[in-house]
Amino acid sequence: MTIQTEPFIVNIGPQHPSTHGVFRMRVVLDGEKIIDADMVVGYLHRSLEKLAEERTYTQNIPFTDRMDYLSAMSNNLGYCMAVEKLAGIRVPERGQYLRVIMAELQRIANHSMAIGTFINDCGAWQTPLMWMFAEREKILDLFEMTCGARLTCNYMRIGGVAFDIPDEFLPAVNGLLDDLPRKIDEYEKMLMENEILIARARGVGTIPRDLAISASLTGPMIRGCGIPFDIRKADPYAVYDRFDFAIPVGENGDSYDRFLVRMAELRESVKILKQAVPALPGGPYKVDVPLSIRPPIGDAYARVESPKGELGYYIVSDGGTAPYRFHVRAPSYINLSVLREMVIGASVADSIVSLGSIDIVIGEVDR
Amino acid sequence: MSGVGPVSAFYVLAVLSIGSALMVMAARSIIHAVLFLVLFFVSLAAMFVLLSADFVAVAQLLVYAGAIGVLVVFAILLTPSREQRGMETKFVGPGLLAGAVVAGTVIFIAFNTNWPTASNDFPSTVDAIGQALLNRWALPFEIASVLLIAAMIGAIVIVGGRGVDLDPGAAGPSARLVRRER
Amino acid sequence: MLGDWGHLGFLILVGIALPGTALVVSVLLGLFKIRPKLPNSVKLATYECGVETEGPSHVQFHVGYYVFALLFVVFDIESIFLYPWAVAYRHEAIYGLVEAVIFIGVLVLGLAYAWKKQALVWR
Amino acid sequence: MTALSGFLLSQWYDLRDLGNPVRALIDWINGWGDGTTFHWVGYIVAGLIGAAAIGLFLGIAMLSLIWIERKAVSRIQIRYGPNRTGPFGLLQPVADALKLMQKEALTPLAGDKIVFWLAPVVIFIPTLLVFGVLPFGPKMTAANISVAVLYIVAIGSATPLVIFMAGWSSNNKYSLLGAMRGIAMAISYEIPMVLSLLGVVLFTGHMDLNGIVQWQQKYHVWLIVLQPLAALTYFISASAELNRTPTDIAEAESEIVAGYHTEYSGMKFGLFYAVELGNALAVSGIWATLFFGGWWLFGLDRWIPAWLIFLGKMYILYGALIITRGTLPRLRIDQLLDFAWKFLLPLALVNVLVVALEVTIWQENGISAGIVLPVFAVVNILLSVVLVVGYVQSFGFARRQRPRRARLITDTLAAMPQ
Repeated sequence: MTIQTEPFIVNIGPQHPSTHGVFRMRVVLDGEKIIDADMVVGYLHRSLEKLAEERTYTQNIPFTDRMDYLSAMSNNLGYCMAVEKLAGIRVPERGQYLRVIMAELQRIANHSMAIGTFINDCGAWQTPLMWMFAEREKILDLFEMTCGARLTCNYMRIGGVAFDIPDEFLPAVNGLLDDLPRKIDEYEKMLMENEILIARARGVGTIPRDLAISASLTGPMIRGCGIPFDIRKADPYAVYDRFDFAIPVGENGDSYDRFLVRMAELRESVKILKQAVPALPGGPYKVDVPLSIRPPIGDAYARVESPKGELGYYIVSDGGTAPYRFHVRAPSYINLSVLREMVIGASVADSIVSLGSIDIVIGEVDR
Repeated sequence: MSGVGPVSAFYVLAVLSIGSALMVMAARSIIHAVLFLVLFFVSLAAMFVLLSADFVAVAQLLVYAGAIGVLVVFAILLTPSREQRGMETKFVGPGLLAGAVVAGTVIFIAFNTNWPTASNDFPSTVDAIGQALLNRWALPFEIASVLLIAAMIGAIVIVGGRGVDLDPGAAGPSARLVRRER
Repeated sequence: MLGDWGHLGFLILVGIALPGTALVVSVLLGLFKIRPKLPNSVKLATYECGVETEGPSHVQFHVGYYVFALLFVVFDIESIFLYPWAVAYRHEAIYGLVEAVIFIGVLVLGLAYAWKKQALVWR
Repeated sequence: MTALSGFLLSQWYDLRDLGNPVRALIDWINGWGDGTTFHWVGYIVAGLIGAAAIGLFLGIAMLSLIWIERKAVSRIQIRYGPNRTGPFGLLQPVADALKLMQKEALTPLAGDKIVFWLAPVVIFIPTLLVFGVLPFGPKMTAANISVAVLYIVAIGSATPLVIFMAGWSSNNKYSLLGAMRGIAMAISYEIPMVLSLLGVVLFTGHMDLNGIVQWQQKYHVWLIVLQPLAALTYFISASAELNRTPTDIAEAESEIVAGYHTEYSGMKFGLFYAVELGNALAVSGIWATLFFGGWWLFGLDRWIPAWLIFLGKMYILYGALIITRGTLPRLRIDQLLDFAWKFLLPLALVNVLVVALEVTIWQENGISAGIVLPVFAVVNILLSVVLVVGYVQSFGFARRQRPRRARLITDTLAAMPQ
């Protein structure tokens, strides 16, 4: 016997506590079950890619800060690498090492935030988020020490980094690196065996492996499915090929696996930092590059493993001081594309967990 | 029943219960009707207190105001919304007839029963009910459990234990409804 | 005994008066212009995350809720039957035990049936 | 000391029991005229004093709980919590209340205005009615009724309906979803609650709370020792109905914004907020009465005012609610219902049968309580440990399917799928 029920439409977002900004999910519900879902993006669109065509190459660096504002360093890095590739600039050793150190610190900061908000989306009452914030604060202090800004750092420059690190940076980062493994142990003990968290996240928002590949997911999303795809290994940039680190992968591709991958990546980042900080060479941290650089006519694509996935910049130069075309392959946006497949058939509660496990930043989705 | 307090309480409750019972019929919104019904159940429970039946009062509160009220609410929200609004029905005539019969019976019984009245210091009735259930009414007590289980099995069978599929014909606001097994 | 129940009646009065006072004070503050009252149609619209509501809000709901309500009614009545039994239990313990084991046994059978028929699975 | 106690005993100035001055006043009023005419005045005055005292207590308790809760949760979250308004932020609740009062109160146009305004008022009544039967001291119960245990459950079953009123009248989809979830959860958890309290009634043979406290006093034991299963099932199922974090699916802020009170603002929202705290305090009060001896504290209640002991127990047990709120993520609705029907309900049924068996053994053989109660305590504690651990082993996730860490891969090319 079938009893008819009326499906009804509910908008989750744009002004919703857990859509991580102004993302909108328009779902058709049958009771609590989602039978259809539409994703609406664009509420935060600032046409960064168009604006960038009117600015010089150097002036564009602060724009990249504002895309994924939780990992400004990685964004800077990708953009500078693309311009360097276009103009054929070689970055000195010290600059490369500083870039790696900053990018990995940023990864820890971003993953702390991602894990914290993910558990918040699972319904914890702020506690894990606040605990995670404590570690993130220390990293942001390091950024402030180096470049004066905490969130939108604008630290990387074409040909190196903007400033050399201050004297108190190295002791502070060493202290942090001694502290972090203990803290990560604590978090793992707290979170990984939490019965409710496992019940809420395991088997929720599962992405089949072939879907993950065909949707070109990257970052923890694809690694959660068991595919060890990481730009740092697949297409090493900066000095990543000199360090010994592993790529954590999950098994089932569900939300819990993505959470596990992020937890493990915290450890791997600490491992990289522990190798990179003692090996930091002397010498110049930047090559002299004219402020309004004019790269030769051509195009270049550079990609980095940002905390959210493959962050790629495609720049076309017409020989002028501004890029002719500027395109960003934003990992948040592409990872978000599978959300519809994840939530249909799930309940409202599960859909929020799925969304939280993607770790999107609307600034990057909408650009 | 004696004393100013209980008597005045009786009149207050009588007005409340009859008024809310009338409002159940008069209310335009069906949810309002349910809320008045719950109010009626609650005032009836208070009436039982005045009749020295404290256990029955609490049971009334628990079963009728709590359980039946919720059941009726769910039943209403399960009805298609277009059917929630019909004020006219072809059952007016039979309904009035049935109501008149029930009312007549109730009035007849009310005038022909020697009602016990509450004393201000009545003993708890729970113990007496319990003794009765243990001795004289042991068999009905057991049969009641079987009856309840029968009701439960009936409910499960009617709703269909294996669950309810969304009828694809019930395409509502969304043009592309996706049917998917979980 | 009856007097104690009457005290509960006074409590109901207080229970209405307490939040009533809070609301009245709040309304008075509005009259004295301490509390703003500047309604407009957007403010008074139904909140749906900043977009306009689509379709009716009061819709037919999923049947899953109803199954649980039915189960609840049955178990509720059963457990109420057990209370007088529990109070009077001390007088006839062995007889009462047998009686209760049968009663609760039937209850458990029902629970097992519902469990097996997946009526306890939320969907 | 005994002389002092005897001197104090039950005089109007004996504040170990706040009922004494009230009773003295009532006796004085009853003595007016010829000693019978003015009893109704005494009755009304007594009722009003009791009701007003409970109302006042609840008001102060809610204000104090706002501060305690915010401060304690802040400590769990490595924060300071309120510390600007007054010493240690003690005036924060007052500031909160003032702020809520002077906020614009909106009534959604599409909603049902009468029900919308009625819901925050009506929701106070069940809370107050529960406090009405709690024994704050030996003679400090506003209404000492004989069916109190069942009455508490019955009054509690009214709250979901009020939540439904709030959710339905808002004419908001989140509110309606929240209201439906709230009712579905409340009705599922009511059954284990009723059955767990049945164990207490069966053991003590009393349905009034004073009787249960006196039973614990008589046998010199807290019922949590004898009834650990009942205490556990009651605590879980009662706290499930409080809409607090592990089970706050009715207002699940990360899913359905604020659930049933999404549309409420200003003081009307404040009332829901206050009632939530009041209900939580009521649950800890019932827990203290039934399982922790109420106002009785191993004879110390002769010296310390009994109501102070009761308040202390109530607030300490409230701490358990704060800790669960601060540390646990929310469950999904189907998991919650599963938990109620497949864990708590069987557990409560087992408890009832075990208690029935024990009472039979005790009554039929006439063994003295001194021998039989310790044995029961050990048996029941062992049984509950076995049952809970067994359930976790067979149904839990953490142990059965131990969460492995992510697999670490160094040679990525070899591990790539072809």
